Amino acid sequence: MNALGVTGGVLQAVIVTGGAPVLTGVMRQVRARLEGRAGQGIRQPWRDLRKLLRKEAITPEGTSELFRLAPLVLLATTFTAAVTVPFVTTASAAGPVADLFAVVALLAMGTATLALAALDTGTAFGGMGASREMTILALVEPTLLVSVFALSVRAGSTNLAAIVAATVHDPVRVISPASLLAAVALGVVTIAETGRIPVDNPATHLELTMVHEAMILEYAGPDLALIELASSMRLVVFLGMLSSLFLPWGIATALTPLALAGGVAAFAAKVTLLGAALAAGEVFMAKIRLFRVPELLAGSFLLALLAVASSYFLTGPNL
Amino acid sequence: MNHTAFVELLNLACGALLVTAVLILWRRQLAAIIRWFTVQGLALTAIAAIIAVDGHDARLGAIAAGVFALRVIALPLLLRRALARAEADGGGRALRETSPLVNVTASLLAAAVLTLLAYAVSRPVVQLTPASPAAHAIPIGLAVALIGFFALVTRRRAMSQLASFLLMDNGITAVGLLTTAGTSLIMELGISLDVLFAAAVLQVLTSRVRDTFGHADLDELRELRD
Amino acid sequence: MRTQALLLASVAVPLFGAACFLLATLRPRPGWRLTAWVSPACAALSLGAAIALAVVRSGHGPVTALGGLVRADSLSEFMLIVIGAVGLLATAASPAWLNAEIAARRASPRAAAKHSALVQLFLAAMAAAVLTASLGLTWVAIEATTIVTAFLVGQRKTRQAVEAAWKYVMICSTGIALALLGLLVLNAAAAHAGLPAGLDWTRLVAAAPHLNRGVTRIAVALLLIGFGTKAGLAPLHAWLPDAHGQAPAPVSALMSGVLLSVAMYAILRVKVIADLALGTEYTRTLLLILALASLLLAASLLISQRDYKRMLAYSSIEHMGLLALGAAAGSPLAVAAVLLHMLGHGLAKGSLFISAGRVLQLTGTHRIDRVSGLASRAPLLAGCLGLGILALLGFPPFSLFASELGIARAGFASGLGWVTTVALALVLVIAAMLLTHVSRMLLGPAPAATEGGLAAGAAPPQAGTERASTASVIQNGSVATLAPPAIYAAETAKPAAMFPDSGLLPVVVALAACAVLGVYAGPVTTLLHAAAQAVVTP
Amino acid sequence: MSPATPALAAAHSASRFWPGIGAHWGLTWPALAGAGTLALITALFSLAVPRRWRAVVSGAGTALTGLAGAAAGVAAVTGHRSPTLSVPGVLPLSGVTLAVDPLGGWFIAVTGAVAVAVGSYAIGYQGRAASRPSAAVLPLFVASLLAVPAAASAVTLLACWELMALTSLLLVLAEHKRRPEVAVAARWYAIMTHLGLVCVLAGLMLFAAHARGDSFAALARAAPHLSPAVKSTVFVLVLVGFGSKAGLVPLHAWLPRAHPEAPSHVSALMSAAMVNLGLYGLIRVGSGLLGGGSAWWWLLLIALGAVSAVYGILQAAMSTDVKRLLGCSTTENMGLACVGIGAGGLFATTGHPVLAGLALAAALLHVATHAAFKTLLFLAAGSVLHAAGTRDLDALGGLRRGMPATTLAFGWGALAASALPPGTAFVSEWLLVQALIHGLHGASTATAITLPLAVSAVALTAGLAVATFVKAFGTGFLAKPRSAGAAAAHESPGSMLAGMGLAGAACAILALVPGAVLPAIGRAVAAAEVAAASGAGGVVTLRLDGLAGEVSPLLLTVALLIVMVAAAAWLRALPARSARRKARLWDCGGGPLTARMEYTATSFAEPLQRVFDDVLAPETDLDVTHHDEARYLVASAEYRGRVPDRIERRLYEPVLRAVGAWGDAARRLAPGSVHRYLGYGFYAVAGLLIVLAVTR
Repeated sequence: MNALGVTGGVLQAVIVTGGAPVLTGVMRQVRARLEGRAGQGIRQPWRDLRKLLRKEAITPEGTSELFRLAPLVLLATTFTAAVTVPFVTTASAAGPVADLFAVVALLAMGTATLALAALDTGTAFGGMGASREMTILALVEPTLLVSVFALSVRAGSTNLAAIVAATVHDPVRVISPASLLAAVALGVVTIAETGRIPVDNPATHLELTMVHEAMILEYAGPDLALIELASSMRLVVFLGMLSSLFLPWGIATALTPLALAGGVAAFAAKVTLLGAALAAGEVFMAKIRLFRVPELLAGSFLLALLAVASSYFLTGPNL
Repeated sequence: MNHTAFVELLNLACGALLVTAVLILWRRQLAAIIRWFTVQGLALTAIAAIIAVDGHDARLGAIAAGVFALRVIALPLLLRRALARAEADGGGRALRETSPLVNVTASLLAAAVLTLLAYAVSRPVVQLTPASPAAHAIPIGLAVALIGFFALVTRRRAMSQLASFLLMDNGITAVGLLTTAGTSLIMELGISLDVLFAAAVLQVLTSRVRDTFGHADLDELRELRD
Repeated sequence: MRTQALLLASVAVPLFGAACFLLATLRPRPGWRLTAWVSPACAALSLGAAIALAVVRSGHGPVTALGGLVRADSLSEFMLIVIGAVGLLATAASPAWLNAEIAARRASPRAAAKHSALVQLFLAAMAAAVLTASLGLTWVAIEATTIVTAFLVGQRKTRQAVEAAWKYVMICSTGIALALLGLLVLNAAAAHAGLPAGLDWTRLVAAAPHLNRGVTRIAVALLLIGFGTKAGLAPLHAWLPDAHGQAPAPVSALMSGVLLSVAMYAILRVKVIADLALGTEYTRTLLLILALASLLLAASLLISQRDYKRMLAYSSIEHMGLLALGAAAGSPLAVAAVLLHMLGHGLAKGSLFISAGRVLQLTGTHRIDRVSGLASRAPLLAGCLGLGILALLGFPPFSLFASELGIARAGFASGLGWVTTVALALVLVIAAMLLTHVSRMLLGPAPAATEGGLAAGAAPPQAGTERASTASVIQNGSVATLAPPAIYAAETAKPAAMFPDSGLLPVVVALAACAVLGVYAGPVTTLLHAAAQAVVTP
Repeated sequence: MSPATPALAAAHSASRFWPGIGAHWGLTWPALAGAGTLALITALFSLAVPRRWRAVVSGAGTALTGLAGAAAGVAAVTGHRSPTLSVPGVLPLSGVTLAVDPLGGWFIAVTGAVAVAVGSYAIGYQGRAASRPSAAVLPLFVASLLAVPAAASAVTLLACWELMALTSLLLVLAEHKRRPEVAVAARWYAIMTHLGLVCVLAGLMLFAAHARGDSFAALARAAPHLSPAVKSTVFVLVLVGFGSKAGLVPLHAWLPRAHPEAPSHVSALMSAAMVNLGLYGLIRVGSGLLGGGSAWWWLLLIALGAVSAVYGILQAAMSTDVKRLLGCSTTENMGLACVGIGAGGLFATTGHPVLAGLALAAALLHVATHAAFKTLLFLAAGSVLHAAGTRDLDALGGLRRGMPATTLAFGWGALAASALPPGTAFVSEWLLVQALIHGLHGASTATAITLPLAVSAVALTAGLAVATFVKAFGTGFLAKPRSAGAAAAHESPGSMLAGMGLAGAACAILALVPGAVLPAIGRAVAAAEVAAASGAGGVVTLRLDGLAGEVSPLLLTVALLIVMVAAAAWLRALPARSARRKARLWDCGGGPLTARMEYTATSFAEPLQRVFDDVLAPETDLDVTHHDEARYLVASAEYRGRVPDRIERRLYEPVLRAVGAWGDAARRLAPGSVHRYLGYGFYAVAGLLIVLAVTR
C-alpha cells in the first residue's frame, strides 16, 4: 500500500463510479447504431439513475431488512473491488485486498446477497432468478480460479498488482499461449458474470429468459438505482481486469501527473473499446437457452485448464 | 501257554472283533445287531484275557473282568431292554433298520476302505513296539472304531445309532488294550463308567425320541435348523 | 493342608449342593422358596474358595491332593475362578428364572430341584476337569459334563428339546470318543517313552521331547478334534446351536460361558505337549484350520439367523474360533489374552443368555423378527441385552476389547498376519450381523400390541424400568386373555409381575465386572501371566 | 479458541497456588485429568438427579469438560511441554500411554471449544425430554473425543477410538423410539465405524508387529527401517479406517444418515469434532509415524479428497433435509482438508517444506473453521427442528420472523460455510489454493496434472457451496412459511442461543483475525513432522512466508462496512425523500401470492440437478391418469422425483445383496440332520487320517 496505489485508488473510485453508467450508455448506443436506431445518447443511464434516486423508497410487503441491505452490500463489494484492483496504476490501493481470489470472492459475495434478497421476496420470479444466477455462479467459479491459476503461474503470485507489474515488465508474455487461452476463458467468464448475451439478456423482461432482471424485479427507487449503478460498475471492473491483465499498456508506473493522466486515459480507452466490442458482438448473437450455458462454461473451463497445462509444459517444469 | 498259541489266539480274537464289526454293519435286524455286539464284547474280553495271561498281569485280568461285565452283560442287557420296550410299543413287530442312508453294499465297501486306511494310519503305532504281536493287531481296533463311526453316520434308527456308537467305543477299547500300555485303574474305571452312563442316557433318550416322534427315523428330527 | 482343603472345596461344595437338592426332590413337597437359594450360595462358596486358593498359593508351586490325583497350578486356579464367576452368575439368576417357569406352569418345584441338583453336578464336573492332574481324568470329567447336562438340555420334554438332547449327546460323545482314542494312542507313546501309567500332565510335559513323533501326530490330531467338539469348534460343532437354543437359560449360560472354555483348557494343555514333541508348526496349523473354519461357519450362519438364542450360540462358536486363533499364536501375550477372553466371554455370554431367557419368558418366542421395540417395553432388560452385545463385539471398556486386541496383536506379532486379517474380516461380518439382528429386537417403537404398555412405560419415567413394562404386559395380558393369540402374554404376565428385576441383578453385576476387568484387571493380570507361563512352550 | 482462555488462566493460577503442577506436570495433564473427572462426575450425576435437573447437569458438565479440554489443548499448542504418561495397570495386557504434542493439542482444543458451545446448547435442547442414558453419555463422548488425540500408543489410540465410537453410537440412538429411521442410521453407523476400526487395527498392529512395540515413539523409530511394501500396506489400511470416520467418499455412507437422525447437539459434536479425528489419524500415522513415505499415497489422498469435496457438496446441493445437507457438507469440508493434508504430504516428500507447511496449515485451519461454522449451523438447525418440528426445507421458510436470533446465527454460519469474505472458510480455502497454485513450480508431471484438477475441484466446490447455502438460508429462513409448523415457530431458550452465540463468536474470530491462531498451527505442523512451520503469518494481514501472497480479511471487512455506511448515509442525504412506503409484491395482478407459489428448495436446486444429471442420476416418475371419456383430458398427474446416492447404489447395494445370498446359501450347512452333522466330523477325521498317513 503506497502513495501510487492510494492515488490510483482514489482516481479509480471516481472514474469507475462516474464512468460506469456512461459505459453502459456507450454500449447501448453502439448497439442502437448497429441496429440502425438513433439510440438515447450515452448519458441516458445517468438520467435514469437521477430519476430513480429522486423517487420514494418502496418496501414490498413481507420482505426483511436483508432485502433493504442487499443493494448496499452489492454496491460495497463492487466499489471495494473497483478501488483495489490496479486499473490506473500498477500498485493497488490496498494490496492485501487486491488478491485475485479476494476480488473474485468479493464480487461473488455481492451476487449471493442479491440472490438472497430475491428469495426473500418469496415471489416465483425472485426464486427463479436466484436459482439461475447461483447455478451460473457455481459453474463459473472453476473457470475463474483455474484461469487465475494460469495467470499467477506467470507472476508467481495471485496478487493482481504483482501480476500486472510482471506483465508490464515483460510484455512479451502476453502473447504466450497460456495467457491467450486464459484471456479467452476470462472473457467468457466476464460475459457470464456480468449477465451479457449470450448468457443473459440485460434488456429482457421475459420470464423464461431473464436471470438478473428476475432477481431485482421487486426493487424500485433508490434501491434499484444502487443496483443499476453497482451492476454497471461490475461490468467496468471485469472489463478493467481483463485490460489490466492482458493489455496493461499505458498503466501508470510512477507517481507523476503525466503518468497518472496517461493511466486514466488508457484505462478509459481500453474499457470503452472492450465494452464497444462486447456490445457489437451482442448484436450478432442471440441468448442461448439456460441449459446450454453449462456447455459454454465447460468450454471456457477447458481453455483455462489448457492455459495452466501450457504454462507448465511449454515453459518447462522449472519456471 | 507258548508264544505261537498266544499269537494264534490273539489273532483269532482280533479277527472275531473285525468280523463282528462287519456283521453289525451288515445286518438290519436290531436283535441280530445286539447279538453280534455281545459276541464282539466276548472277543474283546478274550483279547484282554489273552494278553493278561500272556503277561501274567493281574491288573489286566481285572480289566478283562470289567470289560466282560460292561460289554458282554451290562450294555447288551441295556440294549435288549430298550429293544424290548420299543418292540412292545411297536406292537410286537421285530424292529428292523429302515434302509440306511448308504446301502449295505456300499457300506461294506466303505468298511473295506476304512480298514485299509486304519492299517495305513496306525503304522507308526505298530512300529512303536514291533516285537509285540498285540501291537500288530492295533489297526483292527482302529478299523472297528472307524467302522463304528461310519455306521453312526449312516444308521437311521435311534437304537441302531446307539449300537453303532457302542461299536465305535469297542474299537477304541480294543486299541487301548492292544497298545498294552497300561492305564491307571481309576482312569479305566472312569472311562467305563462314562461309557455306561452315556449308553444309559442315550437309551433313555431313545425312548423319549420314540415317545415324542413315534417310530420315525432320526433323519426326521429336523425341527432345529437354520 | 489349608490349600488342599481349598482345592477340594471347589469340587466338594457343588457336590454337597447337589446332595441337598436331591434330598429336596425326595421330599413329597419340596419347600422350593428356601432351597432355591442353596445353589447361588454354593456357587459363591466355591468362587470364594477358588479366589482364596489363588491368593494363598500365589508365589508357591502347584499344590497336589488325593495322592497326586488332583493338582492346581495358576492355570487351573484361573479356570476355577472362571467357572466360579460364571457359575455364580448363572445360579444367582436361576431362582428368578425357575420361579417364573413354575409360575408359568412349565415346571414343577420337584423338576426345579432336580434341575438345580444337575447344575451343581455340572459345576462339580467342570471343576474336577480343571483340577485333575492327568489327561485321562480330565477326559473323564469332561465326558461326565455331557452326561450330566444331557437331561438339562432335554429338560422341557418338547419335541425340540428331545431332538436337541439327542444331537447333543450323540455328537459330543462321538467327538469325545475320538479324544479317547487319541488319548490311548498318546498313552502308548508315553509308555514307550518310559512314562508310568496315568498320563500325568507334568510328567507328559517333561517327557514330551522323547515322545515318538509319528504316534504323537495321530494322537494330537484326534485330541484336538475330540476336545474341539466339546469346545464347539468345527467340524463337530453342530450340537452347540441346538443345545444352547433349547437348554434352559441358566444352563445355556453355563454351557456357553464355561463348558466350552473348559474344553479349550484341555486343548491348551495338549498343545504344550504337542509343541514340545512336534514343534509349534503342527498344532498351529491344525488350530488355525479349526479356528478359521469355525469363524467362517459362524459368520455364514449368523447372516440370515432367525432365532436369537441360536444367534448367541453361533457367536460362541465365533469366540471359540478366536480363542483357537490365540492358542495358535501361542506367545505368552496370546495365551494371557486367550485366558482373559475366556473370563470376559463367560461373563458377557452368560449375561446375554440369561437376558435372552427373560426375553423368551416375556415374549414367548425364539424368533428375532417377532421381538421388537424391547427398549421401550422393558428398558432394563433391553439395556442388559444391548450392553451385553456391545461387550461381546469387543467394545471398550469391556474386557473383551483388551483380550481381542491382545489376540490380534499376538497374531500379527507371531507372523500370522494374513490369517489374523481374514479372521478380523470374518469378525467384522459377524459383528455387523449381531448388531443388525439385535438392533431389530431392541430398537424402534414398541409394537402396536402393547400400546397400553408404551403408555405405562412412559408414565412413570423414573421408575420406568422393568416394572412399568411388566405392568404393560399384565395389562394387555389381561385384556388379551380372552383372545387366544396372546395366551403367553397372560402367562408371562404373572411371573414378570412377581419377580420384577431380581433375575437381572446378577446380569448387571456381571456386566459391570466385565467392564471393570476391561479397565483395570489388577491382581488378575498377574494370575493371567502366571497361568500363561504354565502353558507356553518354554 | 475463545472459550478456552479463561480456563487456561485458571490452570495458570492453579499452578501458582499448587506449586509443582506447572513445574513438571505441565499444564496439559491437570486440565485433561480435570476434563476426565468432570465427565465422569457429570455422567454419574446425570444418572442420579431427577429429570427436572438432568439436562442442566449434563449440559453444564459437558460444557465444563469441554472448557477444561480446550484449556489443555491451548496449553499444548502454546508450547507448554508436558511429559508422556504411561499407566501400565489400566487396560489389561497392554497398558495405556498418553502424550499431548501441539498437533494433538490443536485437535483437543478444537474439540473442547466445540464441546463448550454444544454443552450450553444441550441444556435447553434436551430440556425435560432428556433421557437418562443420553444425558449421561454426552460428557463421556466429549471425554473420549478429547482422549483420542492424547493417545501415544497404538493400543491406547484404538481403545479411545472405540470408546468414542461406542459413546457416539449410544447418542445417535437417543431418539430411536420416535423415528424408525434412527435404528437404520445407527446400524449403518455402527457397521461402518466397525469396518473403520478393523482396518485401523489391522494397519497399526501390522505396523507394531514390524516395529516390535506399539508406542508411537517405537513406531516412529522403526518406520525408516520398514520395507516400502509394509509401509504402503499400513498407510492404505489406516487411510481406509480413518477415511471412513472422516466420511470420505466412498466410505461416507453413514454420514448423511447418522447426522440427521442424531439429536442436533450430538450431530454438532460428531460433525464438528469427531470426524476431524479421522484427519488427525491420517496426519499422525501418515506423516508423523510413517514419516512421509512415497508420493502416490498423497496423490491418492488428494484425489480422494477432491472427489469427496465435489460429491459431498453436490449431494448437499440436492438435499432438502437441512441436517442431511449439513452432513453432506461435512463430507465436502473433510474432502477439502484432505486435499490440504495430501498436498502437505506430497510437498514434504518432494522436498518443498515451505509449501508443505502451508498446505498442512491450510488443512488444520480449515479443520478449525469447519468446526466453528458447522457447530453453529447444526445448533441453529437443531433449534429450527426444535421450533418448527421439521427438517424439510420444502416445509420451512419465513423463520426470520419467529426466530430472528436463530436466523442470524444460521445466516452467519451459511456465510462462513460458503467461503465468501468475510466468511470463516474463506481464509482457509484461500491458504489451500495458494499452496496448490505455488506447488506447480518445479513439480513432477503427475503433480502438475493433479494440482490444476485439485484447484478446479476446490473452485467448483466453493461455487456449489455458495449455491447450496444460499438455498438453505434463502428457502429455509426467508420468504414465506411453507407449513403451519414453520409459521408457528418461536425463538429457542437462552441456553441454546448462548451455545450458538459462542460458536458464532468463534466463527467471527477465525474469520477476521485468522493470523491469531497461525503460530499454534505452526507448532502443530512442526509436531506432525511435515515442515518446520506453517508457511503463513501476520495478524491483520495474512502473508505467505517466502512466497508472494497476502490477504487481509479484516481490512476487507472494514472496507466493506465503510462503503456500506457511506452509501447508506449518501442515500439518507438525498433530496426530496419521503419515508419508505410499503407496497404489494408484484403478483402478476392475480390475487395475493401464497406460499405455494414460492420457489422451494427442490425447485431452487433443479437447474443444478439438470446440469449434473449424469453424475447424480436422479430418479423421476410421472403418472398421468386420464379421464375415461377422452384420453386427451388429464384427470390427475403425479410427479415424484428423488436424487439417490449414486455411490450407494453402485457400491453398497451389490455388496449387501451378495452377503444376503451368502447367508441364504449357508443355511444349507445346518439342515438339522444329525447324520449330516456327524458326517462333517467323519469326513474331517477320515480326511485328516489320510493326510497323516500320506505325510510323515
